[in-house]
Amino acid sequence: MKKLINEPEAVVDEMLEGMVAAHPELRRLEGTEVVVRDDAPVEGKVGLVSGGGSGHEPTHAGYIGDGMLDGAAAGEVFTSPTADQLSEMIQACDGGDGVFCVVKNYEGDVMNFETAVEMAEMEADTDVEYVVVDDDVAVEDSLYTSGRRGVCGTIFVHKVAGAMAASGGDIAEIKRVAEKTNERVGTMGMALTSCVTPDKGEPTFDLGEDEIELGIGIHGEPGTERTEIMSADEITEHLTEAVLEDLDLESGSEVATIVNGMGGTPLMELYVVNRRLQELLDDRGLDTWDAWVGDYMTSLDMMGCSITVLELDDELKDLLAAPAETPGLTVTE
Amino acid sequence: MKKLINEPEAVVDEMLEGMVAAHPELRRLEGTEVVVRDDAPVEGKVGLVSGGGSGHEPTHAGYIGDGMLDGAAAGEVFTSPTADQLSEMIQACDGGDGVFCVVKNYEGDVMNFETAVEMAEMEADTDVEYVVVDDDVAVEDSLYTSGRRGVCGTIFVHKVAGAMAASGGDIAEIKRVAEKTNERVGTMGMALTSCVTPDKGEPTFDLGEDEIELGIGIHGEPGTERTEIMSADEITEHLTEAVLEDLDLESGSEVATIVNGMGGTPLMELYVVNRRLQELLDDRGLDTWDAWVGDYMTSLDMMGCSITVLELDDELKDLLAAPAETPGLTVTE
Amino acid sequence: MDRETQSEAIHEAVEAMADRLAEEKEHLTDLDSAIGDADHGANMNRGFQAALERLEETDGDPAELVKTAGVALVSEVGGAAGPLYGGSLMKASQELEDGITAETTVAFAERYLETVEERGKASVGDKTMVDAITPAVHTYKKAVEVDDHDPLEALGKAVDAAERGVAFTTPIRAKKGRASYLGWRSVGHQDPGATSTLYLLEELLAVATE
Amino acid sequence: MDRETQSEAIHEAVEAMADRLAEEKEHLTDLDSAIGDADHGANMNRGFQAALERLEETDGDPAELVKTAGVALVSEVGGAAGPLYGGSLMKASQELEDGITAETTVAFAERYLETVEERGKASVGDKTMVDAITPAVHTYKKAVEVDDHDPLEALGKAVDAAERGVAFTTPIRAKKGRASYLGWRSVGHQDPGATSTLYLLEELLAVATE
Ligand SMILES: Nc1ncnc2c1ncn2[C@@H]1O[C@H](COP(=O)(O)OP(=O)(O)O)[C@@H](O)[C@H]1O
Ligand SMILES: Nc1ncnc2c1ncn2[C@@H]1O[C@H](COP(=O)(O)OP(=O)(O)O)[C@@H](O)[C@H]1O
Ligand SMILES: [Mg+2]
Ligand SMILES: [Mg+2]
Ligand SMILES: [Mg+2]
Ligand SMILES: [Mg+2]
Repeated sequence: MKKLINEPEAVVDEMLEGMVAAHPELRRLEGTEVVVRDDAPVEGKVGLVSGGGSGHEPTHAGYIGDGMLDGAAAGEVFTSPTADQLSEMIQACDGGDGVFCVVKNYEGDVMNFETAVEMAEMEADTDVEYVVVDDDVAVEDSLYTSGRRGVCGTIFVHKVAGAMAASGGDIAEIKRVAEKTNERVGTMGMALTSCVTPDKGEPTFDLGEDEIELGIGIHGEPGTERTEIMSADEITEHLTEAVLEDLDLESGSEVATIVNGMGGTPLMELYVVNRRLQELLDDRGLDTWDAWVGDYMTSLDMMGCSITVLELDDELKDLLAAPAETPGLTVTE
Repeated sequence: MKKLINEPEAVVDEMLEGMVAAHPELRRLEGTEVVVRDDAPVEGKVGLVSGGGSGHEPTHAGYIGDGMLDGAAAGEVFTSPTADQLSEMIQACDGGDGVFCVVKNYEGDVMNFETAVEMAEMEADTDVEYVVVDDDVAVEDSLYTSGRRGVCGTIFVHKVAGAMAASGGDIAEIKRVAEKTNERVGTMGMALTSCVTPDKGEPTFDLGEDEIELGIGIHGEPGTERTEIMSADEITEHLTEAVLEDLDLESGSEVATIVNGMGGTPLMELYVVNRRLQELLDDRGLDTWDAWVGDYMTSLDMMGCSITVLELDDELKDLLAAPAETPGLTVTE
Repeated sequence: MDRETQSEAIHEAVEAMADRLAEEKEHLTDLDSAIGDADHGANMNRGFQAALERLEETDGDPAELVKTAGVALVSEVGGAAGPLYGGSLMKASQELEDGITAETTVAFAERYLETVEERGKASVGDKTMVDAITPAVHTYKKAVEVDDHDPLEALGKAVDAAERGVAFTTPIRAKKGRASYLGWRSVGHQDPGATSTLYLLEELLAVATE
Repeated sequence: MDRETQSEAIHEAVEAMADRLAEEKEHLTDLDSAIGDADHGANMNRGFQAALERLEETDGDPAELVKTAGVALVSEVGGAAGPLYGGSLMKASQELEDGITAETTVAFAERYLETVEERGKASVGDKTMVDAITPAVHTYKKAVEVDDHDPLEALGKAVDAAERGVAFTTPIRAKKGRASYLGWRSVGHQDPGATSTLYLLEELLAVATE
């Protein structure tokens, strides 16, 4: 498979270089794969950080900026960043009021963040708390799984927690709204094709010419069900139903939605999906207060999409509407 | 080939529905594939419009909003919009000060816009002028071609002309800066894979497993040269050299750049390209004032990228830095 | 042939053309993928379906009917082919205001060719539809005006001429249209617009022969 | 065996492990593509190359060397395997502070298993590396403490036990790790982390046998 890369081993490093070259308001911590605001640590606010495997761009560093993240650590492609780098990031983003981490629920991410929090507390006496996001309704949360995965709903958590941090909220306040967001958000994804990692250079999984994978993860982990290809409307119905069943919203509720592209799907098709999604929400008496359409949490070059629905209240609306200025998301007043 | 669509014939219509559902500040002119600002026509400023085939999202309607376009017409996939719809759009965006059109240099686009301008002048006495953008340095501008194509440099023209219109410039002023931008901008693209149109459902052109196409257009028109796959650095060098040769800039010049994704290439790889692009510009003593990286002018699901370089002066810097708020591009003060 | 019969013939011709383009849709798109953007089949098919629908709701003079078909093409085809096919039919339809005669059809044909050349800024040898239209129009005019053949016979010769025009597009380099971006690589491919022009002429002949 | 010889043996073992993982990189990645995210081979290879490099710059006690290797794995592997392999080596290295003896290696092995279970919140039967580690550690302890076998012989039995643990992962459903997302579809696939554990034990045995 052809890719616009040099050596596969260098791709994360070179991507980060290209990223800070494009965005002078970002800075890389020397000798690491950690990117922070150029003016980090920002005094007078809690530092907000995130991180995870690479290959999900603009996640994670693309959400650094006013109103969102202070730092983001990039692991190898689809591999959690290491604990030592996470700890460096946490310390670099502590302006004196502590640091809050947004972690996606993967064992690698959780274990490395846990280790990093211990290290930062030990080494620099930093006050650290975190939320573990698990919005993927495709995975049953049971004794038989590692729990639901963190996927595109994480972007809403970044936005909400970022706005709370920017407005001067303390760690406890940030944790409260981050957890609230996580409780009220659900996501379900699907793939038309597999992603191709730079290292392997071939599809991670094989899908037949007429097959799709429902409940796909964002790492090319196989999904929960493989079916025949369906129309965009049918796919949208399937995903939306799964999410709404999980959220169990009352008619009249206000929601924010994301139709998220997995990286290889053209924007044209995401709008086709959004059209049906909004019809379905409307049919159920749900009121869409904001609808995002685009590539927010990708899986390299995978073709497919995910649908995210977040149940709002006045506080979440205020936090989503608060200004943010980052490479991957801008909200103006 | 699998796509997230329903009937191929319905894809443009359904995309536009999904788009206005996501962006309430956009409105569709009934019975057409034209999208305008919800508050169009805006009084007290020249209307700025664009249009062309679909399949280049976020181009064209994605650039409607404060500081950029007032309207955009969507043709069928890769097919120019028809003259009657272009004329309706022009009339709907005339707030009394006339309308300026940004046209890409394809015979279909130019002929349909020409016809539309005649129609709008006849039917509504609208004052209309236009610029024909032809930034693609891959095409020789000679007796033997239809002239250079309009590609990603068009986004800079939208931004510059949009800022001039927003600041109250008259049609002549807008035309002047649009033409200045067009004269100073160059783009060159390449493809790793062909796009797949909804209608055909198969690659428009065949590329071998180890081949790439240089000088590709944004409609899957074959490019100017087919070569063996190269590294991202080599590809970047090739594209950058072609553009810089065409622009012939003096050392010390300030530039704005775009590394544009063709739709199927992950953002990760675009940043890898940007890294090398900025090194090359730096080597030649060129000073990058602003660097954009992302999907601005796509070709459905094609994998590949283009590189755009614009030579700046103070006026262009002011116009690029002026605020804009659109689904596809936001610039804050 | 009275006006009514003429109008009926036009209805029939457009119907035959629409059917033919539906059949040839994929072939035309394949030709356009090789040197263009793979939409000529879809464009022409969409356009003639629309023309057919509009004509089914329209009564009138031959000139009016042809103009209606042209307007339908302009508003439905888009791309380069839309204004070229549609705009030229609209303009040339004016020559049929006195009905369909040997004389008016020659004027119609000449006006059609002229309009395509003007809008497209194209000349013969540029590897476009002009290469099919030119020999057809020249042959038709000569057959009617110089050789005094009857229009049906002349039309048969024009179709043969167009066929040679289409064949001629293959070995030459494109100067207009998207194919021109290919430079020398355009040599060896048949032009889609010339090909669709030939199909339309063939259907016209078939309906006229009945 | 004096401390110096012990330290040399550790150097050799890590070198053999690094070589083996480089060889098996693709195989491990293939196992991980079937039920995970296709990176286990790259992760382990990268980690052990780094461990090897750091050890080449390090002299010291066996305990220090093992700890250094663990730190290298924590900082280079990432993912789930990084903290599990690296963190457990770091913790368990404390048991080697009095050098390598039959007694200390049993304590090391038990501590290693314990740490993996704790960090990973995993038990035997979850289709993870724990399924390879558990039978190996149990067998080793029994052979040394109950049967009074010498450590080398005990290690041989432990490797056989790990092999059966790896085979056991195939027919069961995953409860931990990315494979758990697959539900019943995880049945029939061998666990990558259990497999890499076996490779490491095989290399340890080979070096110890020399
Ligand atoms: N400038 C021109 N003059 C005459 N004919 C042209 C010109 N440009 C294109 N054509 C004709 O139009 C055909 C392409 O039509 P079509 O594919 O529908 O439009 P587009 O090129 O916009 O996709 C070409 O094969 C050629 O015959
Ligand atoms: N919670 C856990 N407890 C024990 N072992 C685990 C756990 N999660 C994963 N593993 C082991 O880690 C292996 C995967 O490692 P690797 O692919 O490097 O990490 P990742 O899953 O983060 O991509 C699995 O095959 C399994 O043996
Ligand atoms: Mg991983
Ligand atoms: Mg076209
Ligand atoms: Mg075409
Ligand atoms: Mg893995």
